[in-house]
Amino acid sequence: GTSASPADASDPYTFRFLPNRGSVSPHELAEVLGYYEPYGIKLENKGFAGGGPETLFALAGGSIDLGSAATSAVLNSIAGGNDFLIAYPSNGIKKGVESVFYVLEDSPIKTIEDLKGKTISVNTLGAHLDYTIREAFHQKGLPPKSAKLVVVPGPQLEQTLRAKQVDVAGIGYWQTTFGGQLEANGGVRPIFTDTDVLGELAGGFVVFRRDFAEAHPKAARYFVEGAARAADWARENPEEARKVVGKLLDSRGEDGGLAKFWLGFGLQPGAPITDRDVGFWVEALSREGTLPAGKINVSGIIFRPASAKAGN
Amino acid sequence: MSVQDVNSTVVALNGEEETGGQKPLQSLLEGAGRFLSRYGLLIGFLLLWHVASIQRWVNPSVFPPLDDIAAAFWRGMTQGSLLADLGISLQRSGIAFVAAVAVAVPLGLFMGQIRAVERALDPILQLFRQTSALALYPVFILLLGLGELSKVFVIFWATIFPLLLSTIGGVKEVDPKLVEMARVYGASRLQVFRRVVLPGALPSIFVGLRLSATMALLMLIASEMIGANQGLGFQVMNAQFNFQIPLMFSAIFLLAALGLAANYTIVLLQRRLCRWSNAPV
Amino acid sequence: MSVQDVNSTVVALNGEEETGGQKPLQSLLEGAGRFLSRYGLLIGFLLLWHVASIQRWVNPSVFPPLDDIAAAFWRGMTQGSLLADLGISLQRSGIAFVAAVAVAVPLGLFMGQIRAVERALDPILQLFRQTSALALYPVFILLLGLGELSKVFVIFWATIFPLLLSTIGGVKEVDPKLVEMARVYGASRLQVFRRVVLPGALPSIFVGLRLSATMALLMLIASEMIGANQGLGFQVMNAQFNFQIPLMFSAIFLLAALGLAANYTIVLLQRRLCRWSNAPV
Amino acid sequence: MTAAALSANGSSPASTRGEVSIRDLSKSFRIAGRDFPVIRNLNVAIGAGESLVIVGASGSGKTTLLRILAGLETADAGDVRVSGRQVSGVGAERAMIFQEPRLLPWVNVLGNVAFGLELRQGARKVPRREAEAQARHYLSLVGLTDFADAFPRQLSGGMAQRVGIARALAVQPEILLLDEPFGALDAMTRITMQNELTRIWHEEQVTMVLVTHDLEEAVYLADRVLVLPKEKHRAPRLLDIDLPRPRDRSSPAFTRYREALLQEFGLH
Amino acid sequence: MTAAALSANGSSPASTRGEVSIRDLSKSFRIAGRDFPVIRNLNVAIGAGESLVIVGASGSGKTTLLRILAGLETADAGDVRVSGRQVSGVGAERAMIFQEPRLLPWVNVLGNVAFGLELRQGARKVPRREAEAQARHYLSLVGLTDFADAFPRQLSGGMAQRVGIARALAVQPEILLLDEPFGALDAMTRITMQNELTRIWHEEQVTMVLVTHDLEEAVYLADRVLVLPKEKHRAPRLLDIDLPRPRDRSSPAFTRYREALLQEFGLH
Ligand SMILES: Nc1ncnc2c1ncn2[C@@H]1O[C@H](COP(=O)(O)OP(=O)(O)OP(=O)(O)O)[C@@H](O)[C@H]1O
Ligand SMILES: Nc1ncnc2c1ncn2[C@@H]1O[C@H](COP(=O)(O)OP(=O)(O)OP(=O)(O)O)[C@@H](O)[C@H]1O
Ligand SMILES: O=C([O-])O
Ligand SMILES: [Mg+2]
Ligand SMILES: [Mg+2]
Repeated sequence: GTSASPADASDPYTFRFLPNRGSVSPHELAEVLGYYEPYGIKLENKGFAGGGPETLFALAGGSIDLGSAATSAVLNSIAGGNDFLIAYPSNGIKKGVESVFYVLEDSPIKTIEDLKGKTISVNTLGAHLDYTIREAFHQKGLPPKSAKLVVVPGPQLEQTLRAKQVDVAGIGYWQTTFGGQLEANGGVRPIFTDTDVLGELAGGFVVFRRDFAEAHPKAARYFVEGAARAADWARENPEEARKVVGKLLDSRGEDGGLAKFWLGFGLQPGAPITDRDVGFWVEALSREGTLPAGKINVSGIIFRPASAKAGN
Repeated sequence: MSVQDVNSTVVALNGEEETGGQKPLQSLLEGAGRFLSRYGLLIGFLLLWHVASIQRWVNPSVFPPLDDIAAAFWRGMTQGSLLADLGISLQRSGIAFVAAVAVAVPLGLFMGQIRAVERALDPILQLFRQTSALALYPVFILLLGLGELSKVFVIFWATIFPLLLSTIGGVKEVDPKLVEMARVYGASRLQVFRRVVLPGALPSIFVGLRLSATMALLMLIASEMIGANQGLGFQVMNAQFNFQIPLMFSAIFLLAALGLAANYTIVLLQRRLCRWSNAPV
Repeated sequence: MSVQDVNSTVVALNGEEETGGQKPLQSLLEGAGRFLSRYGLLIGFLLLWHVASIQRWVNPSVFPPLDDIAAAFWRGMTQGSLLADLGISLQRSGIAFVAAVAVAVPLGLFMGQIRAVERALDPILQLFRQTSALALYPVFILLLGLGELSKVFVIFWATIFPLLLSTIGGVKEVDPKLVEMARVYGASRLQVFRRVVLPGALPSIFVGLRLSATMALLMLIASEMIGANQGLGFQVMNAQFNFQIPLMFSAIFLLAALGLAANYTIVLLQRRLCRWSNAPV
Repeated sequence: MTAAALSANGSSPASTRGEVSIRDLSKSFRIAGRDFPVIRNLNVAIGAGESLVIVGASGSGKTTLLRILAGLETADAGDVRVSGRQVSGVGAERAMIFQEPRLLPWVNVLGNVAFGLELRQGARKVPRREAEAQARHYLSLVGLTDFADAFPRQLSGGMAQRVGIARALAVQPEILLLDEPFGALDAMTRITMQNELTRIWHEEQVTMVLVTHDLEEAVYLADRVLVLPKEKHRAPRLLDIDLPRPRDRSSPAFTRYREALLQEFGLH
Repeated sequence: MTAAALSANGSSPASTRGEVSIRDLSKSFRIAGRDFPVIRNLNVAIGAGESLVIVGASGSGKTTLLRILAGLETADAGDVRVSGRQVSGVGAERAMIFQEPRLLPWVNVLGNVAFGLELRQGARKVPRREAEAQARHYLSLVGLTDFADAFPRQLSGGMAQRVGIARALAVQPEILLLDEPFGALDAMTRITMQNELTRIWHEEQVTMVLVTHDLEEAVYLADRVLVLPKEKHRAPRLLDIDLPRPRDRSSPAFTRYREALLQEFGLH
């Protein structure tokens, strides 16, 4: 098959990266599972990022070797002049691994139509949850700004919902630790999820600098392949995966107990990059005017391990 | 023309008298010199930025050229929400600043004058002062909710302390001989405050006002990180989160411009109020 | 016993003399009174917190009872990383603070004295001052990387301005008559600085030092939000993220304690250096 | 205006108002770890409307004594009463001219003169207009009409001192405490001011305690002169000046008093 | 110590050192929108080692003139030279005693007296020890040995003034500018200080410009007296004091000079 054998391991490399609090990435799992060992690939944790885009700044400055952010931020960063390559989707949504919009049990809100004029918390505007809500309204024939969105960081999601400071808490698929905690404490019910609205879609990407990928094609390839393998393994062995993720969180100084709420990466087998994963966002951002039409040549920004191999 | 030539010869000869024909150019040059001596560094900095970005000495996706920022600013003002953001942010900072002034100046005058009050209040105020508004989010949200109140309070919290400390410091630097004089002339505590302590502490209070006004604007970013969907601080973080760097810098520059305007206003006010002094402010 | 009784009668009679048997109790009471008048409010605040938490007047998951916090603190210190966090954070704040002092005080003395320098530097410094370190993360990360440098610089950036403004303000309040005197006695510019301007500006500089020391500690939270995996600021946000509220408050209180200690040290230093003044600091 | 104030003064209970009594007064200061006695066991009674002039070497405690009378300094021991009440702080019935001008730098000359008047509240409140008019009156008295709008930093030393004098006179106190009020004035201005002060003292029957280094001034102004010794083991001395007013500075009796004072100082 | 300084002075080029020349000097101030002329067309030449005393009414421009000589104020017009060089700022060869003491509040008395000496750098640098010894010498001269460790706020007005005098004398300048240096001193201390000043002036051959309101002091100290008029249309007048030294204050000639000065003021 396409996977390399340890014999090809001629490009040992230590990838510096910034993990995001409360979430793990396939490549972290791959390292724990020992997939990188034969190739001399290591990961070096440089500390937590405050959010995905910060990893992109650090990547641009050369402080780390891989960034990881929501698709919209990745595309904007490339449009802004960064020569980044999309390596693989770090997570995605599908049934069971999805963002959920919760209300309190006794809330009068039952359907998407009831959201009109209500306050919904999201992690940030202009990104995944924001678009999910717009799309939901669009499908019901409502204007895109029918509800009031406010930004609430993860740790305050439950508190603000229960204190009725917001009507609806939107909890991203990448924030399942908060969602799990919320459900475990009871008294809430879901209204809808992002897969109801968007179908299956990648959520964010791991990216390299192009010059790095060109300088270390093999290391980059083994990195991506190992991550894809780890994602497949996690999908096939969810119980074991939760245990490993728990340990991983513990080792990062986080609460490993929260791993029991972990749902998986939500990726397709082999963690492929589909046209829709990128295309959906190119269209959405162009419509908004934030991304000038034609600024992004989708095929030119995707790292292809196969071609890297061909380059050898 | 020939008359002017004669005039300018006269000027060249005695080197002091200035006559009609020469004046505009000369005063223009002088004005330009003054302007450059004041704003030269700033202009140089902006030029350096622009050139560094265009020449790719720095990463232009993080340091966009100034025209990109200007374009994003224009779009943000005309089509986007920057104008509304400006309005709401001004309101938040303004209310917080006014509240901070209303509390800190009287409290500071009081604490600076009356040792017992200072002794009693100092420990708890110091404790509060040492506590980051950012760290106390959960507490603020719990107690004050997600609305305007908590945002204004976060700003207020950070804004009050520089002013309070400066005011107390200013009061302690007031010449005790003047306070004695006022007391001998029968001034009540309040009159000593108003007529001696307050004017004497004014220069320090103004330093505090400038620090606090800046703080009120800087804290917009922290305060609008939660429960917000508009405001300049929100725009900065949101644009950063979505990697819309030109928009981010538009909002940052707008915030900085507000800060400069506030600073300038306070300095003007100080010049007016402290006209008796011949020290340049 | 009977001797003591006689003594205490004497005390009761003349009401002034104090004798052996009575003294310890009385001075104990006085000491307690002084202590309460100073720390009463603080103790009251903590008590209120504790009772409110136990009685569930407030949500105890956000305001945990103080013994929970103490327990988390103890665990953090003995088994957890709080001690190491303390060390690294002290180092970051310390370096930034020292750097800020080393830059701001000479620069402030300079700018306060020499009008041309102030005119030239003021606009760009004002612009920088108005720009939040939080907003400039991307820039700092790009230019300074993810290591200690960017963390220290973020703190430095926010720390320098209160000190700079206070120093400039202090210089301008120095009695111009004393400066004149020194000049008449042949003092060089540097000597006027050292012997007149610096001591005269000291009270204001100390206000700036206190503001800046606090700022250096407050900014730990912001600076350790990125690329950090230890430090007290990191612990605050990390514990908040992981719902470890008692641990979060442990770190917050530890930060506040550092701030109080820094403040106290600076006040002591000021008392030493300004012994000539009879104004209580 | 002054006439009205005079009659107000005149209708007060005569017995203690304006009287000053100092009994067994002692005061010392601690300087660089050593105790310096400044006043030791002083006893003086000053009658209402009397003029007591204090002379003494530099550092002999003249200013300290005035400050104790003003209520700005507390005695270590002894009893000080003004208008029958024990002194326990400042009081509006006493006004003081300090050894330095102590003008408010942020108020112009007129405002500085009006300062004491403008402070008055309640029943004693003086309307702004009237305060200003009165201030102008006293400003002209000290010869500074032209400088009403100047700020203190624009004044010469003697001009600043005169503003301080005008400020004190303007409040028309029961007891006027003056610490070297004419020290920075030239001979001519000084004589004018001495005459003005004598006139006001007489018209308003104010009790006056004045410190000076000018012995001629002491003899010219005093009912009695208090000589404070520099060596604290020597007792303070009181000298009655038994001369009719207006006094003639060149009269032999005047000169005799002056020489007697000089002798107190060990001169001549 | 003073002897060494004396010989150092003696070996300097005699022609211009210590000389002061004032030609066509004019100065006015703007106060509250009006121009006040203070000095108009003044011409004076002061010889090296001469003692010029300035008298004049309060506000007549005495301090302003001293400040121009010190280089603290710039003239509107005219030419001012000290030791042959045009004055364009302060210079270490001139020391000034200000009308107020201007002591550094954060330095003790000894430190204040040593201030000028400690400032010296380079070749003129005085070792710390020596500066302190010299300061102690001048402190004892003004009678304040006991107060070396006191801080300025602990001094009486006259004591502070004497510290200022000691500070100026300690630097042994070529030109000594004194603005009412003894104004706050009692008669006895004043006479002691006048004698000390005369001795130092004589020993160190310093040029002295002194402002006073005490006409006796003027006659006692001056080679010439400059009388500044208050009305600016009147010309300043110079009076030679042709008396041998040491001068006898009670001699008829002394009294005549004093009365001549009084007449200049319109008194007598
Ligand atoms: N800085 C200044 N700004 C404006 N006017 C000033 C300033 N200094 C002095 N004057 C004015 O100049 C005049 C002369 O002042 P100067 O101090 O020289 O007087 P003087 O002769 O020393 O008086 P005195 O004996 O009272 O000290 C005064 O009218 C004063 O108001
Ligand atoms: N606040 C103070 N702290 C310490 N010592 C003081 C203080 N005020 C005055 N003294 C001391 O008390 C003594 C008397 O001072 P005071 O000011 O009463 O003298 P004075 O008679 O007014 O002298 P002068 O004529 O010089 O003004 C001096 O030795 C002085 O050092
Ligand atoms: O913020 C998002 O990752 O969509
Ligand atoms: Mg005195
Ligand atoms: Mg003068």
